[in-house]
Amino acid sequence: MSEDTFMGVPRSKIPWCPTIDYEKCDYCMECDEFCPHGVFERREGEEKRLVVAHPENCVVFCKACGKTCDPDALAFPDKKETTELIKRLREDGKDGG
Amino acid sequence: MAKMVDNRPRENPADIVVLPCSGLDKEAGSASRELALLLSEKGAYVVCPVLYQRSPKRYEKKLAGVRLVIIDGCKTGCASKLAAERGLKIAKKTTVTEAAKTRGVKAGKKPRLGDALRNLLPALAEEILTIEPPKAPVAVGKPGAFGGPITCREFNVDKFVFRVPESGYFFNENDCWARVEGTRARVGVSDYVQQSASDMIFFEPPEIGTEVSIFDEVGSLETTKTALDIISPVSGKVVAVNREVVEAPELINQDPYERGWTAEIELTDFEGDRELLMDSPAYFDYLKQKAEREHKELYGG
Amino acid sequence: MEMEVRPTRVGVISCSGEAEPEGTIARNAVRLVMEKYKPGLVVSLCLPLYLAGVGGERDFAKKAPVIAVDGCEKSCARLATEKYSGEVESWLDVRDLLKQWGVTDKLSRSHPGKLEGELTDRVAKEIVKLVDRLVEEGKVEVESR
Amino acid sequence: MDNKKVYIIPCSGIGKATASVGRDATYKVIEDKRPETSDTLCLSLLTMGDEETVEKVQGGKVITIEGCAKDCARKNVEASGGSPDISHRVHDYLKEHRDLKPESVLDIGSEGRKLVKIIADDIAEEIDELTHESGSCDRGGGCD
Repeated sequence: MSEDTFMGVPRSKIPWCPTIDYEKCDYCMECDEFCPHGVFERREGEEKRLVVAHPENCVVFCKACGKTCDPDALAFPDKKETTELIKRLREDGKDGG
Repeated sequence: MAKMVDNRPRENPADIVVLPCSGLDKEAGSASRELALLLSEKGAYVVCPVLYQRSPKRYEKKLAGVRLVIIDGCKTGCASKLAAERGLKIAKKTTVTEAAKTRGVKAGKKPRLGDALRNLLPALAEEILTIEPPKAPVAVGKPGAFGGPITCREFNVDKFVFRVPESGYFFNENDCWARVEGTRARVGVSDYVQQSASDMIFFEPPEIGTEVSIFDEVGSLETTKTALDIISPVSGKVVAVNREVVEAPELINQDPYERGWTAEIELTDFEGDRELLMDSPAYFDYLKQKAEREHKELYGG
Repeated sequence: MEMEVRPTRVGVISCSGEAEPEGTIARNAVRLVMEKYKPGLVVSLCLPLYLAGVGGERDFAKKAPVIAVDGCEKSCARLATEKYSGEVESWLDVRDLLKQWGVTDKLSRSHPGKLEGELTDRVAKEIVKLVDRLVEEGKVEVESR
Repeated sequence: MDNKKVYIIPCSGIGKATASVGRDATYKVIEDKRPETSDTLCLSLLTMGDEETVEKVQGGKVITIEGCAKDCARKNVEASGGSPDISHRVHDYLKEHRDLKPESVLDIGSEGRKLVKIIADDIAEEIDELTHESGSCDRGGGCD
């Protein structure tokens, strides 16, 4: 199966996904209910009842779930850095043929 | 404490009306109330959000033709939403949790206002009072400058028909487009976005004057199904927003590529941006694959 | 040589039927098949859109096999399909089915309760049988994941 | 006489929860709020040219409720020679009540039901006005 790409770069090389701050998360699950891409997964009976199980499903540059988070427990990578990284990886891709 | 001399132009506080959040469930709510009171002491007029919700007529006259400052406690944005529901034009918006965060202070969960946050409020009030005075409306280029008729190519996925302009548009992989004329671009969302997100009910435009980099948010949309950010395909300064779409967001559903544009941007580095964008034919191919794949996922096929 | 491309979806179209309880059952049964029993295989067609000629519903129904599900003998869904897209593969009349099943209770169009729910499920399973038959007959190709 | 009734015709789509809201609002009006002065018709029957249904629409007052901006109910009524006196769009109501998003097509949920009530209240009032207008015309007054 061909690997998913974003702007020509393998998606797995782009570290874009939300990070949950468990100090703040109150497990309201709004983000999970909101996200149509199945990024989060609930874990009944575990200490961390919500995890970022499928970071590769997260749409690069999308922060929409963050807006549903009242306790502000979701953080995202820096957009500029991510853009720079993508640019670099694209260049590398070209060089490597 | 030493006071800084501030020579920035000041708005006459009497022209400022403040609509704050009055949240009582966490510290940011108390801070926004306190901030509103500070502004009131400096001459601004404060609208009570609870009373305004209950009887908007009371404030009708007070709100006409003034500069409206919104203070949201947190990102839930109740005060912003209230303003939007009543069709109020916002001159400036401050979100306490965000403003505090950029100053290294974390708003707490308990509603009582703590010293760290309280100490920030005078600076925030000063910042609000130095908003630039209203400018003349921004010229939106020559009429018809973006108005040339376009033709679209289309493809089907089952009963869905998706359209992509034949040429002249640039897209990012977040399905947002830019149509460039000279040094400006209009931006918007693609037909695919409007169909998969469903009927638009709300468009929150970016503030005019905002500097955006490629992939920054440049406004947001709410539909009957979901909410989404418009991810800018270009870098530059927002010089106009589509007021027609603010009034009638369904224009995005009806005509996503022309009348449904959302913002106009004075470009700063289009040559650089362009390297990261697809032209119309490339986006057509990209979208075709994506629509077929996502459709299968959505319907579990 | 050109290969014949077989359709990969079945279109199911229900009458709008808002004035009759059988219409409500027809609509909800189609929705149930699409959401629960045959997700991915069945595409529900929106009759009002189809009739208004908006969107790709008519073209889709020309290419894919269509099952019409009507609330009563007036068979609006079947007739509409025949008018704009061609013959339907199969057709169900909910009122007739209920008669066959001996259902004589008064049903609600607006507040479907337990009985209406059960009947909706039964009608959905009838639609599923028709879908399965289309697959068996090779009129629709089931894609492997 | 039946022609004194106001016919409420929802778009009746099955693809969107907003269409379900429109249909439920219709039922709320014709069954609970104004059973004497209002009724609904099958949009499909109307569009397929069923004589009895077409007559009702051409002779009576009509309110349409749209589930989306494609306005199928109004378009289909107009195609059948009718002309809606009033057209509503569910999403216009959602603009005013953004917290009342319906959940799904088969179950609009408690928020959706609140929205139904708001729409039904409006329509009930409109029906009173529409039936009052025609009533006063019959009496030959107030309708110039």
